[in-house]
Amino acid sequence: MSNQLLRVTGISKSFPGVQALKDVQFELDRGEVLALVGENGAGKSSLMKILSGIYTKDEGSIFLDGVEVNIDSPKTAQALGVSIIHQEMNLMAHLTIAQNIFIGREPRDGLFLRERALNRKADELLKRLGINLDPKALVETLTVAKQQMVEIAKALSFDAKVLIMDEPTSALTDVETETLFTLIEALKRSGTGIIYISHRMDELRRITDRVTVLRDGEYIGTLQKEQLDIPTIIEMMVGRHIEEGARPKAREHSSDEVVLKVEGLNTRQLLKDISFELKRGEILGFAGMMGAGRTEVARAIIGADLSEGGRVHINGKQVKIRQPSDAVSHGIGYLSEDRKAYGLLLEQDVNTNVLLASLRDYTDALGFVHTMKGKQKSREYVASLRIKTPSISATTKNLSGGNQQKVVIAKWLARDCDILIFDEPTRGIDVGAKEEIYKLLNDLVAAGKSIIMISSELPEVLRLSHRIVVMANGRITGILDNEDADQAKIMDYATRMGDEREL
Amino acid sequence: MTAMNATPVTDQTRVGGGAPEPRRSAKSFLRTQIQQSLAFATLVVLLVFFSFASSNFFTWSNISGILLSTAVIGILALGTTFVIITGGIDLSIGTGMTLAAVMTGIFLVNLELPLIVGVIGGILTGGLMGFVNGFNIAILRLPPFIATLAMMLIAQGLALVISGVRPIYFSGVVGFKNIALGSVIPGLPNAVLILFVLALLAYVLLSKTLLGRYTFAIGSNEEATRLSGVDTRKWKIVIYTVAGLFTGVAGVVIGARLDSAQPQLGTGYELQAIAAVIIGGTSLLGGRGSILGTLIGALIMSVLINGLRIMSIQTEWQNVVIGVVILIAVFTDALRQRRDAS
Amino acid sequence: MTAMNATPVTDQTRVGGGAPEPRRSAKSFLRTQIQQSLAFATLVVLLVFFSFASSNFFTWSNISGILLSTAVIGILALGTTFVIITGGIDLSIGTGMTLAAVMTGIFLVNLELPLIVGVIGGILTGGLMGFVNGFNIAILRLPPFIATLAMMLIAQGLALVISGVRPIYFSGVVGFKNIALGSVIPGLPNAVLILFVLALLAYVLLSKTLLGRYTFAIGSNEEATRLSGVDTRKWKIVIYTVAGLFTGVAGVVIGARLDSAQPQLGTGYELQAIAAVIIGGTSLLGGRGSILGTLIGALIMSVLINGLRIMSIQTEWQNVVIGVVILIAVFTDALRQRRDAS
Amino acid sequence: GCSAGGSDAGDAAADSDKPYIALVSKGFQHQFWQAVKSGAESKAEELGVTVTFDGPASETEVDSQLQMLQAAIDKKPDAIGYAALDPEACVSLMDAAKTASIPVVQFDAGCNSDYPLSIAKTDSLGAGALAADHMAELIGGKGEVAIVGHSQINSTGVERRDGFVEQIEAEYPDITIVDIQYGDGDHLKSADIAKAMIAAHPDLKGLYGTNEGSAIGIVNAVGELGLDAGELTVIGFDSGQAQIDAITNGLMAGAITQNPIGIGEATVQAAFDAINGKTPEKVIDTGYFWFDKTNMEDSEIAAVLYK
Ligand SMILES: Nc1ncnc2c1ncn2[C@@H]1O[C@H](COP(=O)(O)OP(=O)(O)OP(=O)(O)O)[C@@H](O)[C@H]1O
Ligand SMILES: Nc1ncnc2c1ncn2[C@@H]1O[C@H](COP(=O)(O)OP(=O)(O)OP(=O)(O)O)[C@@H](O)[C@H]1O
Ligand SMILES: [Mg+2]
Ligand SMILES: [Mg+2]
Repeated sequence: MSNQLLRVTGISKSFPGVQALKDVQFELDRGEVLALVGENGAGKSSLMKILSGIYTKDEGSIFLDGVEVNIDSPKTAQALGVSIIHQEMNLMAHLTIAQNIFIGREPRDGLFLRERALNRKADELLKRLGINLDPKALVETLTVAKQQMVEIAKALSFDAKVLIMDEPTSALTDVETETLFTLIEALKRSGTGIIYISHRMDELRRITDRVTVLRDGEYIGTLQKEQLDIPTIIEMMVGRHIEEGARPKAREHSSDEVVLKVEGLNTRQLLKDISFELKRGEILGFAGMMGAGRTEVARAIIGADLSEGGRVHINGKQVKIRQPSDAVSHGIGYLSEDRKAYGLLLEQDVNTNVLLASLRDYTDALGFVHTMKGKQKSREYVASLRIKTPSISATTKNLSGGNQQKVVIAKWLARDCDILIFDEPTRGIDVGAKEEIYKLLNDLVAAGKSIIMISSELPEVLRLSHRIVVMANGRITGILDNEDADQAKIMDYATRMGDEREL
Repeated sequence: MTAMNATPVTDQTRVGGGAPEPRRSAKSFLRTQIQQSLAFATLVVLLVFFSFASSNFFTWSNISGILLSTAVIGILALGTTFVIITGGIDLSIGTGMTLAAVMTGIFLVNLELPLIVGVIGGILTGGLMGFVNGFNIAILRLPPFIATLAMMLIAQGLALVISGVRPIYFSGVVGFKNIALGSVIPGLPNAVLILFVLALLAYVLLSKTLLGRYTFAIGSNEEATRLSGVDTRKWKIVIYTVAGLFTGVAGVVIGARLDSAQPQLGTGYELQAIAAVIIGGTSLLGGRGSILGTLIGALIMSVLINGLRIMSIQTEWQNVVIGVVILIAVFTDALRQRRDAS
Repeated sequence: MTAMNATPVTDQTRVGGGAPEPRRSAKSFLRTQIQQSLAFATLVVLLVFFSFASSNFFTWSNISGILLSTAVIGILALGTTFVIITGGIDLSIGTGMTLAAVMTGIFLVNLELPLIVGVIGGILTGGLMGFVNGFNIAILRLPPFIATLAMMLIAQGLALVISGVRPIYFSGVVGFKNIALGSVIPGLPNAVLILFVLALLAYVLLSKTLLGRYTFAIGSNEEATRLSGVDTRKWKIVIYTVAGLFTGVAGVVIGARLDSAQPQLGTGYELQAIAAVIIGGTSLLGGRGSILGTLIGALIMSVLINGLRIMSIQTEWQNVVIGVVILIAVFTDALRQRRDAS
Repeated sequence: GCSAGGSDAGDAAADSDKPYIALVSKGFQHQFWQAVKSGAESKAEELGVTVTFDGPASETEVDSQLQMLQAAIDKKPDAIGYAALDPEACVSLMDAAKTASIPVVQFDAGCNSDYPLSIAKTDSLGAGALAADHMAELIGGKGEVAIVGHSQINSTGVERRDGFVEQIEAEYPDITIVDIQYGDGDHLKSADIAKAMIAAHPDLKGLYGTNEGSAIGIVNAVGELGLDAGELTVIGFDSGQAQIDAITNGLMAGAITQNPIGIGEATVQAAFDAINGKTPEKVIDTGYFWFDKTNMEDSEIAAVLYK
């Protein structure tokens, strides 16, 4: 029996107006991790959706264990032993974790469900995977990161021959990422073939055996483990060389003028006594573990959730923010970490999404919206952020994940707020584009805007922030200047549980 | 892994799927329970109020009258609960019930088939309509609202056509009337017994079987359910067929209660049944709901209507009061949800 | 689209901005158009069929009769289109219209106010009900179905109470009848003119103004819209109020048409209007819809009903045929969508 | 066309040699209207004319009835028979019929227009008063009674109620009417209303239902409560199998019936006369009758009952 598990040749797929894949090939061995990389919209997810029976291919062949197979539905894929962790969450919000994991495979006694057995199975699985979640918790009560862990658990529960992971770590912090990598090692040992998609280059060297690169739907090449070199991969991906920028110095742009001051913010659920200042021209990073409360701080500030007893000052004046529209009219914009649920109008076109927050700028006194100017603006953003879309009137749902994320960013750039809160802004964005976005953020602060950036990628936080707020368990445990910060120090503060706080 | 241990698993609502609800914290597991106790509280308040308002309200005869008047709407509401939890709707239950009653009449009176055959035939008529609804929705992908609206019109027309636009009287069919009005349990009309037995059946179906699981799954995120390898189209057909079977039973029960099949009846019953379901806490957005809630919702409606009649409130005022009470009942619930959210 | 496939897609054309607006942009724009032309095709098929089936169908008198009978349902449907695009529903339009008509009667007949004042009063009555609906839905967070169902009952009751349970006759009000039956444009009843003018207004509102943009945005993803800094609660109130104003106009028009306010009218109109909206391609899931579609949907309904009457199809069969035609009409549309998707 | 209900004309225009009369009724689903229809159809056969019979699903649908009337005018019949749901709303269409020179005869309820030639109807006020007289006689001239109405707004509902109420108030001071509620002629709703009334008024002596659905609702309520025949005096209106049965087994004391078949016949006859240039009688009173166990078999009564 050969070691080859999966071979894919000549795959093509087109959508109206887009050739997503063109004559793509790759091979996957048993016990191997194959990384699939490429820019946003290169066709990675489309290829995986073909393998898992969600899309049907236009052309090409798929060989599993040397036999050509016809994967025409998710069910067939499952039966053939192909399992997938989707890039976008695909869970049933009103069901429990256990019910989600074993949907379609419920333990039964004749007609009746064996709910206890189901929960036991799920509990065993989660324990085995080292994921600390209650199988009876409803999925709608979980944060994105935890939902992602549920997706992972679900995919792993299949004991699949081929396991596809489409950006599994984009919503995870380092610690959960480690958990995942341990799992991957174990799976490799048991002979599972894993296709791993990620825009986090440092992960590639850690876990992958080979890397296959796609660009614009075409196969570019494959690098063996020994050839793995990140700059080379990036060059293959984007077709040009990318410079990594330098870390900012603490007050490089920032003045001492405080534009946003938060004092004693609490929420009933989690936050305790949150106080910090944001200065003009500053990028203030927020670091912390999953669930530390960073998103919660942002939502409390903009009035998306109710807060108790806190004060918010903007440019020295205390303001009352009851709902997000108040925040925006005070010049604060918030980019949500969950683009699908809270960021996008998926069924609307790109133009509508880009202009959503700034429509009033194109509206005259009578309430008429003047579309020509707005469309021009959208086109500019599509160009400058390199959003890969057939046109600004393409339906947003049909864009690749990373390009959807860029659309959300464009929405807030178009609004031109003085204070921007970016929650995981580079989630799912490719390396090249990330650099461009970093540059853009720097340009923004250089122009006198102020930014709060919540990110689970420590390198990113360190790269960009002038100062870094570290949170743990609903409190701020430390605020560090960039020069004083490194990964170890941040982790130290991020794991403090008590009331200790250092400034 | 350490970090995950470090973070307490707290409740937080962040809907990951398509439904863009505001994120709410919820004592998630208790949620439905609480909701039901709130609806239940409304029911109790109504009962207490009417008992004080009229000494004739809280008599066994009147209470059993209320239960009897809940039976038909209640049975319809039970079936519709499934459909609504999937995120669908069924407008054809009112006239569908009528068509089932008419077909029962055809079987028993015109064709003189044995009682049991006629009854099953009537129930299956409902099932067949449900199946056609399910087919239209799942296979032809018609929006549930429009598919069942069309079925509502078709059933209404067919009931008239088949009956020859005249009532079919069951007076010659021995035992038929007892299906609704006899008392297997002394003092309790059979129609009420049927309602409770069906409620139990629906409860088991919804919370203990695959059908129920997929009902909730489809309502939560149909696409995700499909991608998980569940044949959602098949299950939707099954669910609408189940709803249709309940409609069929309602048809038999109303036929037995009136001892006749009245072909022009039925319009308006669907809105009453759907209102009962929603007052009981089932969400029209899908994914959320319970049988107990539906039962309480149906009781709220019939207690309210009966109480106003007992108090001899003028007919024209009754609707105003019912509307206001519905608003208050559902508002209390919304209020609780909002308080939770803070 | 074919053009795009034929050309190998290069970097420049794929990476958005620089590229000239490719042909595909036309696609999503054409999409609504096509949808409408499909509904339009159904309409044409019906017109041709009935013209052949009965020589009395395609006469100016009958066509203008059809248009007149479209007016009321059409006006209601226009307002509801906004609500449905937000993902909501309004069940109170039927009886709300009746209440508006009754209030117009009170103003004009009982209080003897000037014509214009009475008419505006009637329209504002509708607006007020819409406002209350919006408030209940946006601020008190009641589900639209239940909030407007309650309003439907309340309006129905109030119409009866306020009118004293009898029709109010406008015969003494000079000129009132002309609002519906006069002809500013010779040969065309004013009610039809009002329908067309309002359709134009609704079209402009929906596609050219902020209100329209937010209507679509709220229906696509309300929470994302809210987080984008749109005061969704305020806009939902505005949208329901707009729908209410249309209801008010419908009330005045039906009052003028019947030369009386009939306090018991109205139930059932809401389903007809909603059906027209959905046949016209607006989705009950929200985020998608058009005014032209609604207009065509309303015409399909009234042509169908009129045609069957002109052909002297027996009344009991008419509903069956209407149900089947609705199924076919919407199925054609679903079919197209499926073809699009693959 | 369609296969069911063979007596219908299909597309009337096809049958051009026969005169065509379009009847627009207040309804078609109730037994009463079906009886009118059958009277009309048998008369049509006798006279060699074609009739069609149209009516809205419920008697509140004034607007859609007008549309039916409009469609009837557009069909260019030789005559129209019309039963007005509202006396005012129809006026402009009467003008339209006049313009089109289509003679109009009316039945059951008229339009406030000079144009129609005649009307065949029942004196509903008188019928209600007759019901009151029998009620009073049956309960011994005193006690509480209540009414389950079928409509508080359309003319028959209002007149059958008012005739009853006025007669009681005028003639029977010892009888009180304790409650009036409306069940839309829905059997189930009427039954529940009747039960609530009986519960609310333990001393209730009699119940009067103003149409078939209301009356049968009351009968059902009495049956469900297990009251013995005659414990509560039930008076109905119209006929139909169920009321005939209820009277036979004593649950119902008796009922008022109109002569719907006669209304149908008289309407077609009047229209036929009008087509042939004869002026029909302005008002054709088709009468109403009290019937109970004692006189049900009489030929005069049996002729106007329908099943
Ligand atoms: N259903 C669809 N309809 C139309 N176009 C689609 C559809 N799905 C994908 N595409 C297009 O196919 C191309 C490839 O998308 P895909 O999602 O595979 O990219 P990706 O490599 O996964 O990108 P990312 O890194 O951003 O996730 C994109 O241009 C996208 O717009
Ligand atoms: N409204 C809420 N009700 C109840 N619990 C909440 C609420 N908001 C947040 N939480 C809980 O508070 C914790 C912090 O969540 P939050 O999303 O703010 O964290 P975070 O630091 O942004 O982490 P991440 O986004 O990576 O999960 C989570 O455990 C979450 O379950
Ligand atoms: Mg992707
Ligand atoms: Mg977060």
